[in-house]
Amino acid sequence: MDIKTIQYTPKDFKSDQEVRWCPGCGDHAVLNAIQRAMAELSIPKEKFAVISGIGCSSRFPYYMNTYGFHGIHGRAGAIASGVKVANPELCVWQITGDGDAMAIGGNHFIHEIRRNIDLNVILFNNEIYGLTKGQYSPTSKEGSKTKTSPFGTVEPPFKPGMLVLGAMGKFFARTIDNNIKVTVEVMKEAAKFRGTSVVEVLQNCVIYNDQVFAEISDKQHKLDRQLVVEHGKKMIFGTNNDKGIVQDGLGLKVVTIGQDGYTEDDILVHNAHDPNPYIHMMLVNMQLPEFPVVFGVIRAVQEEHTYDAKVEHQIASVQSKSVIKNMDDLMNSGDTWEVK
Amino acid sequence: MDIKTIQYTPKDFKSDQEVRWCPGCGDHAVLNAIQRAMAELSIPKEKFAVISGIGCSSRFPYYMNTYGFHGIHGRAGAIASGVKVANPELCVWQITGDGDAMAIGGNHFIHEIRRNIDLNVILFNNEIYGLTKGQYSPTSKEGSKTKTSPFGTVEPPFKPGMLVLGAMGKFFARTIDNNIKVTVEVMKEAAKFRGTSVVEVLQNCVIYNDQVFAEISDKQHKLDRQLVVEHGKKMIFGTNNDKGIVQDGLGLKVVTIGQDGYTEDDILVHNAHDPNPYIHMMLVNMQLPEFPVVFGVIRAVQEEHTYDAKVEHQIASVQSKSVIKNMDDLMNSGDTWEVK
Amino acid sequence: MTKKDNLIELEKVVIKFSGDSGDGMQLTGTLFSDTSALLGNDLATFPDYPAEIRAPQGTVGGVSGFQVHFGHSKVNTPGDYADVLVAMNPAALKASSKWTRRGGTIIIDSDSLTEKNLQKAGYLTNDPIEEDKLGDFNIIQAPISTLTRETLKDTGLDAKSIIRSKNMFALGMVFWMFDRPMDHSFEFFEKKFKKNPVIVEANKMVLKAGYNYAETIEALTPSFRVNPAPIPPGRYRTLSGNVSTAWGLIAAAEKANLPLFLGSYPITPATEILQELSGRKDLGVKVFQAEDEIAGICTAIGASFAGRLAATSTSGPGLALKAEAMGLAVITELPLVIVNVQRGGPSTGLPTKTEQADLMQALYGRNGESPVAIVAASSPSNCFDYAFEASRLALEYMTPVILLTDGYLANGSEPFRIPKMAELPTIHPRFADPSNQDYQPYARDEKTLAREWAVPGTPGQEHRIGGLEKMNITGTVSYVPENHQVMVDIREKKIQGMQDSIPELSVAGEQEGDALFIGWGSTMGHLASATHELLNRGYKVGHAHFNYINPLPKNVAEVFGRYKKLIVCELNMGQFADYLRIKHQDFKYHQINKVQGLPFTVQELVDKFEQIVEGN
Amino acid sequence: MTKKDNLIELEKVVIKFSGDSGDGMQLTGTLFSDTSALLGNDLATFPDYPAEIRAPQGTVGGVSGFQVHFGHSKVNTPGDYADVLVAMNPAALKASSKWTRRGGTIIIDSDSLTEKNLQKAGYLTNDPIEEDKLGDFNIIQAPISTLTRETLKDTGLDAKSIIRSKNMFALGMVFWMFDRPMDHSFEFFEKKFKKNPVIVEANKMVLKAGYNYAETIEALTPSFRVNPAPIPPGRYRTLSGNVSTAWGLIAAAEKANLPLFLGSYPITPATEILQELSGRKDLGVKVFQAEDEIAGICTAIGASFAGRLAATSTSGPGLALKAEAMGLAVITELPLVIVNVQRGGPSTGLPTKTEQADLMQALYGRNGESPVAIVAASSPSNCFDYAFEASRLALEYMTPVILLTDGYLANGSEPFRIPKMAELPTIHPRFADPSNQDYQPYARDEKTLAREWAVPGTPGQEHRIGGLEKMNITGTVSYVPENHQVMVDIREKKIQGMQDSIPELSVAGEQEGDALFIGWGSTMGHLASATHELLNRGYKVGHAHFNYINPLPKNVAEVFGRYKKLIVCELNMGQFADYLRIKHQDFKYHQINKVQGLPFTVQELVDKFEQIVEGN
Ligand SMILES: Cc1ncc(C[n+]2csc(CCOP(=O)(O)OP(=O)(O)O)c2C)c(N)n1
Ligand SMILES: Cc1ncc(C[n+]2csc(CCOP(=O)(O)OP(=O)(O)O)c2C)c(N)n1
Ligand code: SF4
Ligand code: SF4
Ligand SMILES: [Mg+2]
Ligand SMILES: [Mg+2]
Repeated sequence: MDIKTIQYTPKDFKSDQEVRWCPGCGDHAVLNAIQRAMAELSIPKEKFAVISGIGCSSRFPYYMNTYGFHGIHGRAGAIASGVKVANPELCVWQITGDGDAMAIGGNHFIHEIRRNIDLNVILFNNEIYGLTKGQYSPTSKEGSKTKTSPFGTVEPPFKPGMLVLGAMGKFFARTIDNNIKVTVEVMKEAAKFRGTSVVEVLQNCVIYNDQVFAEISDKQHKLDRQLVVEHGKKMIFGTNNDKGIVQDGLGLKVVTIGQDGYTEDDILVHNAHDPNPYIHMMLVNMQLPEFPVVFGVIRAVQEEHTYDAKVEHQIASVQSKSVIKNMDDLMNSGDTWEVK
Repeated sequence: MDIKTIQYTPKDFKSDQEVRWCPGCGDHAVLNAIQRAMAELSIPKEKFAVISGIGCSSRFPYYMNTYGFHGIHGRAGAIASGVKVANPELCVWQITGDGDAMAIGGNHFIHEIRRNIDLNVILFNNEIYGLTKGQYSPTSKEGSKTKTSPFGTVEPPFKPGMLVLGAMGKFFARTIDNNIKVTVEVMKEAAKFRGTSVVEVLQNCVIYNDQVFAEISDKQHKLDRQLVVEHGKKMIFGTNNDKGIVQDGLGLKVVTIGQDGYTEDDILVHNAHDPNPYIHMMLVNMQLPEFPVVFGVIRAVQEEHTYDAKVEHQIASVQSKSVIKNMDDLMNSGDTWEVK
Repeated sequence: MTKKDNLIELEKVVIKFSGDSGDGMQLTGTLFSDTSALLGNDLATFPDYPAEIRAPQGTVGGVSGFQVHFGHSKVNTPGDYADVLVAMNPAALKASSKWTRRGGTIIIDSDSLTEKNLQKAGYLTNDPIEEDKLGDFNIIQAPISTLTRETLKDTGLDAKSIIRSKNMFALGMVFWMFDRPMDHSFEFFEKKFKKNPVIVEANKMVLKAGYNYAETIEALTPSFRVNPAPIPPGRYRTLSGNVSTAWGLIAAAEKANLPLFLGSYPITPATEILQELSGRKDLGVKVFQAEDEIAGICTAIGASFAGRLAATSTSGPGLALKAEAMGLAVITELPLVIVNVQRGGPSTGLPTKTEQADLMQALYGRNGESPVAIVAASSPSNCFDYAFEASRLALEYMTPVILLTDGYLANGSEPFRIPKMAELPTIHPRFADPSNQDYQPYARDEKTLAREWAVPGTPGQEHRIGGLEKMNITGTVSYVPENHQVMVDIREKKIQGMQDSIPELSVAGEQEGDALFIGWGSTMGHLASATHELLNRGYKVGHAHFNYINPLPKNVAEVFGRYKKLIVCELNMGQFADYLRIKHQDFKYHQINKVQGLPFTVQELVDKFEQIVEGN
Repeated sequence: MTKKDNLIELEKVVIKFSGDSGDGMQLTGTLFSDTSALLGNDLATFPDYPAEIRAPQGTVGGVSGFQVHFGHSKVNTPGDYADVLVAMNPAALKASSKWTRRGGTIIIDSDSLTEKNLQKAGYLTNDPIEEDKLGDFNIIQAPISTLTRETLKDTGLDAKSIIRSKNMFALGMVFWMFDRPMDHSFEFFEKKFKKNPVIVEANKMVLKAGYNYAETIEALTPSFRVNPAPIPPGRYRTLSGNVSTAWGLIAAAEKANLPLFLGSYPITPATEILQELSGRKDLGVKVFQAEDEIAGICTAIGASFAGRLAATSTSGPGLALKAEAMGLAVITELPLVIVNVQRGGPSTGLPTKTEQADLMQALYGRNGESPVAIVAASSPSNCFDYAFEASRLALEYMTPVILLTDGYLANGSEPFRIPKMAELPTIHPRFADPSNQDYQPYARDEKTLAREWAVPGTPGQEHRIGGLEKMNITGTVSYVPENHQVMVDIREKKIQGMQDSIPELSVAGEQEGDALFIGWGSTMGHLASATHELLNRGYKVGHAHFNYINPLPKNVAEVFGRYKKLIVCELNMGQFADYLRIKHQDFKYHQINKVQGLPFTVQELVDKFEQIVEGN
């Protein structure tokens, strides 16, 4: 992708369409963060293509002053794959919801990840179907009472990060709508990563699932409940910056530096580049109250080539060897005969 | 499910239809093994429902003298889910191929696993589309030359076990077509497990992908290349029964007992019941030449209730409390008025 | 014959509540219509809301409306034009005044007429009345917001909660105008806000304040009483089309003595069927909220194989996704009810608007020769009947059946005469005799051609079915050319054979004459009203409405032959007309079509009818 | 007029090679037809194999056949009945003898006539000739297996490899009968078994042995020479319908100066299109083997949005799965070619058999009013032309176009006259001027109504499209009722407007008269032969064949009006006839239909024609 030095402001990425999400919806903040991230990426604006499915979150492309495609429900991943493979010069963003990506679109989601196409997949996880007015989704916690589960759901949810890693994912990050700083940061990292980068955004739906993430985002306890990881840095967090993650047998646990004999040296350094997914999974799975919830880039394993690049290479390599250069050549190759 | 003491022989499960797979196809052996397993399970024959999609392997139901449904491509999981939830008394087996389950049927596959419906999913993985005559599948190794990849594929494959665990799977086992003993054993374990049990069968397609698993099944090296795990037993293997799996930092490695100071005591005991998936994933991921390939029941974490059972419980609990017992009650409840 | 400008039947009244999405118009409208229903009025309602969850406040795009038509004689439609419009803000006025009867009454919250609001609504001046030329309307400018605030200033409620109840002020005014009692609303508040007695009290206060205000100002349109309609005696309740559909399915399951299974995925405007059935655990309904529409229908097919009454519900784009699996149900000859609540297309189209454009898809949207039975409901309450009927046909003929409704029926509601279950016909699924040890899956009933259904779990009837062509009777896989032809013919004959078990087509109005209005599905009310009007104008016109699409009733040609002109009216570009050209080619069909996401208006039907009939 | 029993045109010959799936009949047939094509014969072939990869050996279900019809005049079909049948075992005899012309020649491997084999094939006695009443056929019992073994006994090859080449013995015999040279086959062996000279030699030896044996025994049907057909001069090659389709797409991309993108998922009988294009990396073709059909079309839609010539290929059940996404392409007005290779339905149906029963699905299988253009190929080689034409219409009109072929065309092959690319028309996609800074996505070309295509990456033309209804010209989301009607009308008008850019319908045979044979797609050859025969019999018959389905050509009514009777022939239950009833209701249509997974036979067409025309 062309990286020129162009000066943009977030406003350059705003379309003239009025933003129609509910006041207070988490989507607003993510929109702003992505516009900021894009402005800071210095990629020519016309190279951005923003592809979505259907859902509240999937209205996203209309609010972006970029090339955009509001697709059909669940198919954002397939449409985005087509755009990117057809033209790898484009910087392709896929905007999708927990229903769009993990219910109806589950198959395209796991396959784009497996193929490792160079896409930025932003998954708005509000643990509910917003647009259709409040039915449970594949990420709704078991027992959730919603319009289609008046007595509570009886099915365990997916964890997006687990599914991504199970599908051989190379990049997974997590953020939360009201943490603009981390959101801007992971969006930029996702864009820079060559391969399918999945960013899960914990997003509050004020109308149908208000406060699902309240415990995590609670201002008072935020620092004790959120661990923002960074590659190469120790996994330390807490209001007093004194808590950290250490190895515990074949697993991990939280300790307090200075207690039980633990010193800063014991705290693990985050290695987002580890090709093995096991520790990344442990980070993905951490949950309150035993653990903090992990934000930031959890996994970023750069492969030499992405799917779309490999397609280009294979074509170039075949073409460099083939004597068939055009249709005339092809049609006249092999067994032919002349009728006079 | 009713477990009566009934005496069956494998022949009781054979239908009168001629088996039409290619001579030498791995499917034959699996058919026989499943018929044997079923005979040994002592479940009344009429309680078996065998549901498949489309593919060579999906012809399976026709050869079984049980209730059977040869569905449409990729939808075996959804049809089977419907059968089981509609009637939890049935013992439902889903027969599917790597294309059927992991290409077109990927979404139903991960969702049935997530829901943990009590199904036995037998995944015939021959790393190729057999029925359509030899195109690559989502499990074909990168670089595979097939009818649709004359220059080699450019996409990394799924590992079925990884996807199962990523989808929060509770049961995963692996076997290979020519190991009848292990196959019969894991089939029985899968049937007894309450929840979605996925059994990956490495299956040789003699016509379109012959010998893909030759290295693993090679008679001479078999014992050194296959580790058959059993819950509660040490993970020991090898021609001389002297190799084993030990912990190595946050990972695993192979050692030889009696070398480098390792004794039998160091060898890890397989814990299929560990709710954490990390070690199970390491086992799933082991591959030649560094590691043996792992067979047997790798993961079997029994939950208290399966999806289908929870549905029954919820209905029973609502019914026990509700005053509405039939449609007359419902229609006359709430605001109504009389017109004379 | 002269054309009349005013079609409003005076014994009926149309009221439209119109406001911002956040203004609670749906609730306001529902309270009004429920109250009217309890008084014994016949009625029809039409909620109309924006596609966005929260469209931008104060703009025309964000207006949410609820129209109710009630009266003491049969009410067929929610009405074309409102007699009374309640507009909570300038945007509502802008959006709805053109749908108000010239000379009608408009109540508007005068507090909302601020410069900013007027601008947002797209007014260019500060005088919306002048700008929209509403001079000859009866305009009532009431300071609704101020009065609401005033009413509640001592309750201790915060400003937001206070202003939220201004809709009740408006409702109070309308209650006074139409002499409605407030007790149903009071009961409703008590139930709904059980845990918050302050809110209960506040709502009551505001409702009464509005009522009282209306009485006080006197400037109102004369209050008049609408007498109870002469509808058949019985016990009634109000029901929306979607709930009515859901209930029809449960009723059918009860009469077939089978558990009901629904496999479905949410989609507007069909979601309420899924929601209603999800709540019916008390009646043992199993609902599987699937990962997508394909899984929705495939789980239902699995449940049908397992011996249950199985259904799946969706709207247009979802029906497209179910096409392949429907073919599987066709070839395996399994009973299955597919409910399609049509909405505006193509693609995502106009998801919250109504349309009848999925007819061809329902008839032909599958690979191969793949016939299914199709029925269509024509009013919110008869969704119950046709959901029941679809189930009966599916179970007795062993075949998938599509039930077509649409957004207009699904969201609309009307009084529903509660049937006694004992009076509904028993449904006889064609189960194999469980003791038959010589079971043949495709052994057929001579009359219905239904194959035999053996339920997994039955000893000795183990068998295999699937999507490959099957040998008739034995059900083994067959590539025999002649057998394929036989099976293709049987599948079609089975559907057409249902003609023996469905009612003949009947005609309302003149039984022969100048012209026949032909319609199907949700246009029934509008066509009935138009027919009524045309009869009044002296035309010899009949109205034939189709609820059975495939097969068509037996006597269609006989009926059509009695009229000089046939006029097919549909909310699409002529799909039913084209289907009639296929099935009854010998007749010439005129068409009245509209694809605007809206129902017909009676006026346009009457106008176009006159054009066609006077045309030559 | 008397009915003749024997319809075989003597200047043409039909040969059928029939054997077990493992017997290499497809290769044998291909070598024979390629050799004949190189000699300048016109020909048509029809491979016919079982659905199972390896159906049980020796049974009728496992028989694989390859029929070739060749001659020195135009060959339209692979022929109804074989003049010469090569049967490698009793099952092949059982399956194919009834499709052999009475009095024709049957070569059978006498070594295969063992009791066990006869039983497996379903013979009740040990005398198949007597049992199947083949007395008046010219039966040649040759010990083919023994002779093959004998020929190769000194090569050192193992028994299995030896017996595998017995098909070449049979081929050698047929080569002798029809005086074909062996050098093409020799070259083929040399290329194919390059790494194994022993096998090359062995195959040559066996082929020659068969040739020699035929010469020796003399008991053969007289060898006769088929002279080269008077087909238009030019350079030729043999091409199957699927490869021809793939090439048509690449040719269109070249003439539009765009890269070609295919998103597809394997499905019989369409897979070879995907396979052929996967191999065309030399021409820069990008192929995305998707996870399913939905991803197949959606990646193609993405590629189209990105400014490429995008296509997707499938068969019936896959088309059903693509329905929803096709609607998206319709409403976004993106160019897209959807190739549907029809097979026997419904559902999985008869996957390896041919049928024309997806026509209605192609026309109507989507939600809402969702018109697409449809073209249909009618011979293996003109699949190229119609793939090209589908691409042209898609790109110049900005719309999805469906190309219908079927299993019969897809697998069949015939000589293909190689066009010069320079002679093909240039395709002009409707790109927006990249310098236009006032780009409007739905600004339309006056004539074609095509909207403008702006390619992502172009500065200043950033825009958004999607599945919600769009305002005409500007392309913003619109719920305005009148705009919806406008857009519905435009989408339909755009398709119908293509009438101006497609050829008129032409008629072969009599230009007016008793009756017109009407067909579409792959039945062309059979209808042409039947017409020819009927003309010979003195009927005033014409043959109109449709390659353009939607829109229909302009002059249809004019053409139809010239005949007393119209007879629509299709391999379905009357879908095109029904479509004509919609589009041209004023005519009465007779029908000849067949749904048996098989093409028509000329004989049955002639018979049914006579019944209809003499009927009254
Ligand atoms: C084929 C199809 N099925 C169903 C729908 C209805 N539908 C639209 S969005 C949606 C789910 C939205 O949930 P999610 O993806 O989580 O997005 P959110 O609204 O929560 O941002 C559903 C079920 C549709 N538009 N199309
Ligand atoms: C909707 C649909 N798409 C595609 C096909 C064609 N098809 C049938 S089986 C198959 C793949 C088979 O592969 P797999 O599931 O691995 O089974 P195997 O034959 O290898 O046992 C495909 C692509 C189909 N029948 N239906
Ligand atoms: S419904 Fe929820 S997710 Fe949708 S816009 Fe409103 S707050 Fe956001
Ligand atoms: S093609 Fe392969 S998988 Fe299919 S039956 Fe033959 S050997 Fe088995
Ligand atoms: Mg959501
Ligand atoms: Mg496979």
